[in-house]
Amino acid sequence: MDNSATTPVRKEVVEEMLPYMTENFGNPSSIYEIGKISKHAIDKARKKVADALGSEENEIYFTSGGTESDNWAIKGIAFANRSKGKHIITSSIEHHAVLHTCAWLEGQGFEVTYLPVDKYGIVSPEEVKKAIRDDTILISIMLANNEIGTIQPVEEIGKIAKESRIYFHTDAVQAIGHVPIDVNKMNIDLLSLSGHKFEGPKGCGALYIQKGTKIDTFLHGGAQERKRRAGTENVPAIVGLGKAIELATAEIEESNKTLLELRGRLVKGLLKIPKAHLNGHPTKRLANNVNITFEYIEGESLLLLLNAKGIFASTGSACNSFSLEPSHVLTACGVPHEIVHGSLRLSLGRMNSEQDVDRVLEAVPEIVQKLRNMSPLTPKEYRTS
Amino acid sequence: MDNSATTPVRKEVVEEMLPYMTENFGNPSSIYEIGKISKHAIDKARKKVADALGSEENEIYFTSGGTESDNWAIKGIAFANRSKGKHIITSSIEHHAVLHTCAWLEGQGFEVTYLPVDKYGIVSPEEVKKAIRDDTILISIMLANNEIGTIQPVEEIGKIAKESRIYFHTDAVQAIGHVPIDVNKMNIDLLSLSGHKFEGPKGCGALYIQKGTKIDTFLHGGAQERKRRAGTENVPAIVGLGKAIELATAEIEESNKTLLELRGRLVKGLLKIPKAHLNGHPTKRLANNVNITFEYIEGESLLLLLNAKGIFASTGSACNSFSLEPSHVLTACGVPHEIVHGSLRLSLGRMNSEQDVDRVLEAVPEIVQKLRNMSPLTPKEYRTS
Amino acid sequence: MDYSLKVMDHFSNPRNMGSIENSDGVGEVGNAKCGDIMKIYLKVENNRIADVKFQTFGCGAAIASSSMATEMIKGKTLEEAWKLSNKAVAEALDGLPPIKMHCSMLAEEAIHEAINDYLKKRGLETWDE
Ligand SMILES: Cc1ncc(COP(=O)(O)O)c(C=O)c1O
Ligand SMILES: Cc1ncc(COP(=O)(O)O)c(C=O)c1O
Ligand code: FES
Ligand code: FES
Repeated sequence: MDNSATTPVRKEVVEEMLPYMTENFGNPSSIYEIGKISKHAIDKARKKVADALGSEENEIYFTSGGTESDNWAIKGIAFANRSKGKHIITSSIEHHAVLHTCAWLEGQGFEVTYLPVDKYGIVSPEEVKKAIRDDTILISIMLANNEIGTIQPVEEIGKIAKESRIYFHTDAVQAIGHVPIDVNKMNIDLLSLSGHKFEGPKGCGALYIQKGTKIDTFLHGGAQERKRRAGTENVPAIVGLGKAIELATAEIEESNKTLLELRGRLVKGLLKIPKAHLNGHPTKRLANNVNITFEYIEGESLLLLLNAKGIFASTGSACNSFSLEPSHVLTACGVPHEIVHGSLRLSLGRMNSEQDVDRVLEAVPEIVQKLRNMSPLTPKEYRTS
Repeated sequence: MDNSATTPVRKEVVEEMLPYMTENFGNPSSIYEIGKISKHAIDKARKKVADALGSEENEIYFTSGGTESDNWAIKGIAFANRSKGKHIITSSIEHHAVLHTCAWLEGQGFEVTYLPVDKYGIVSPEEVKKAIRDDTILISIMLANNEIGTIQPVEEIGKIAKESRIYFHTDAVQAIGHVPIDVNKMNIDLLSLSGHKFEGPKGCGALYIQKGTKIDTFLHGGAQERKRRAGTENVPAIVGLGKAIELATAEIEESNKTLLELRGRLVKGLLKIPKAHLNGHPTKRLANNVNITFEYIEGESLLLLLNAKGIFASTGSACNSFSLEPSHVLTACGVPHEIVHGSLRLSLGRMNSEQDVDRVLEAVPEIVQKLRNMSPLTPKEYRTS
Repeated sequence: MDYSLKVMDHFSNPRNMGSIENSDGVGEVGNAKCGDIMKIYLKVENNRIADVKFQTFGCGAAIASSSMATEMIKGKTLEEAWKLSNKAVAEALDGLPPIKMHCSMLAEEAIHEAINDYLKKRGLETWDE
């Protein structure tokens, strides 16, 4: 249950990709034809991405993933509009691909406002408005958060950005296949997505750039992607991404219905454990996301015991991160330091069933209890031994 | 015969990649184990790349391709060493991934010297030495050129860079599998490579960064690649690249022997056509590269007629480029404008045989004659109708 | 390049290729964009184009445009031939890739040059674009 980290490539997607890796390559004498076949395959995939976002085809650029899309969007706008201003607005709960990019830009003389969020992890459009300065050139607020699943009021923020003639970028990496998107209705100028988050391939993503947007190239070189993103096209991956987004988008409604039921069951069951708290917003959240904190225990040990039972999950605990910093997202939501340690993220996928949920509901209370009995922080009344 | 543009993925390589796309993903309950399997697979691939370059494993970083590696190397060094200086030395025959990156940096206040080449396309180490200034922070000279195959005196240039304590980057995208590489012996600080040029997958490359090099991160975000290159790892592609470089490196000697014979036959045959000239150096060139100019004709029409006979090639003609500019490489070698138009690049691969060469030698003279008969530039003595 | 079947046909089997000795008008133009060259030879009888030949140093689109354009003006009056636009040539070829539209300009311009050359040789006033 860690589908927000990465998803397996869907069977139908692998099937679409394989010919572009093997057969079509096996016959060098037909390479010229392959050139055309590949070009058409890329165009078809581009159309599928455009359809999923409500954009034009020539507003879609393929990249190597969500990270590159975020880096390109933010650095590209920053450098191209430097003469207009040097101020960027983002939130404190963005993915590191946005936050670390902004931090690097600060080193290059840009100024960044990191907006706070409320206890549910929601950015207030009012705060966005207040943060706007004469020299603001970009607002970057994610569509849905990867840790707590909170969905932001992107349409309202987009409207504010539009009224102030400031570019608006949204990291939609976690939203594809869960939240219906219409870039025009939502006033989005730039949108990042990543294939492997919706059962597409790793190493392939896309950036939507609204026509007329003033943005620098990020990967300089050959004339690929209409001269805006260089590098030999990763044809099989692009084909796979197209297929995956088509399927994921077509199934949003149905999938959300199933996921909401599973999520409800999961949350209800887990909150029966004493001193357990739901992180993020109760309803404005991705249908597949559950994030719960159990007081007195530490997340990495929780994960390990769950793994032993074949359940894979994620945590915001400092012990489980390379930096030994607790989750910046939960911290921004005001979750106290000691409690962040005990957070557990479960993210449901298309393949999960009620049985899977029940298996988790059986395993977690036992494990939490075991760890609580071990912890010096646990008050007597929550110990069983 | 266009193996310098891209190669098909080798059978053995596809076989290594497939498990990481399909089976291993098919069983979500084993995802934790997969995590470990993937990590080991990446480490194994990293070792193979390091072995091919004579470097340490922890000096290899996986990227999305040659373009990203070039962009990272150059921008990363430039931004990280700005306080030391703002001058970069490169050559006028680099790939666009280097040249366009340098041009962009010029817009950011850096200064770039584009060294000339001699008529064979060779950069003189003496010229490099002369171009060095107090504020030079980077020298970037490619190992082998993608159009004319010229191999540069990289070891000498590396020595000069080292003596002057200037970082030295080389674009080795075309050299892998053709030129034996030892980054220490050659005094290379940064080296770019790209999987699909040696029968590995597209969308995956690597950058070698010598330990202790002061370089900025280019793709900011998660903590992947020891916090220096963010983005979810493209596991199947990385595995494929590792396998491909292992095979290509092991076979250099044998493969070059075969290729040199084929190349000799091809060049000898093509130069029998009157008013045909070999571009690049007669011997200091990639064993698989042939680049010949036929006066009075234009390259795109030559390619099309060759394609009709199942022979795929490439040209430096302006008509065949998106920019309608003739090859900057041939122009830098002093080939006159009209003559650049008639250039033909044939790049041999592991799958090419003597028969293939003979097929080319049969087709080309006829086609050249047909086009010469059509051209207003052809003098009477070279017409047959 | 994504060329139509018609382009490939006219490119592979060009019509009216060659030169005309003792022609009545010759036009030679160069392409500012890519540096290519086209030459048109006219034989004129009673103000009509009795015969036309071309020579082209250029890409597939340039050669196909030359072939198609000469086909289209053969037998036409000089006025009719003058009016042939590069767009009409491209359409007759079932379209050209956008980046190759300039190649069909070569044909239009070379025909204009050839007609004016004919007019000049006759001591007549040349025509304007
Ligand atoms: C919200 C968000 N943005 C960006 C990324 C980066 O995507 P990728 O790892 O595919 O580059 C991720 C995933 O890790 C994410 O969840
Ligand atoms: C010399 C050289 N450098 C860089 C590149 C860029 O590599 P890629 O297209 O894999 O990003 C290429 C290939 O196109 C090349 O030949
Ligand atoms: S106690 Fe070991 S990392 Fe926190
Ligand atoms: S004649 Fe040069 S592009 Fe067509």
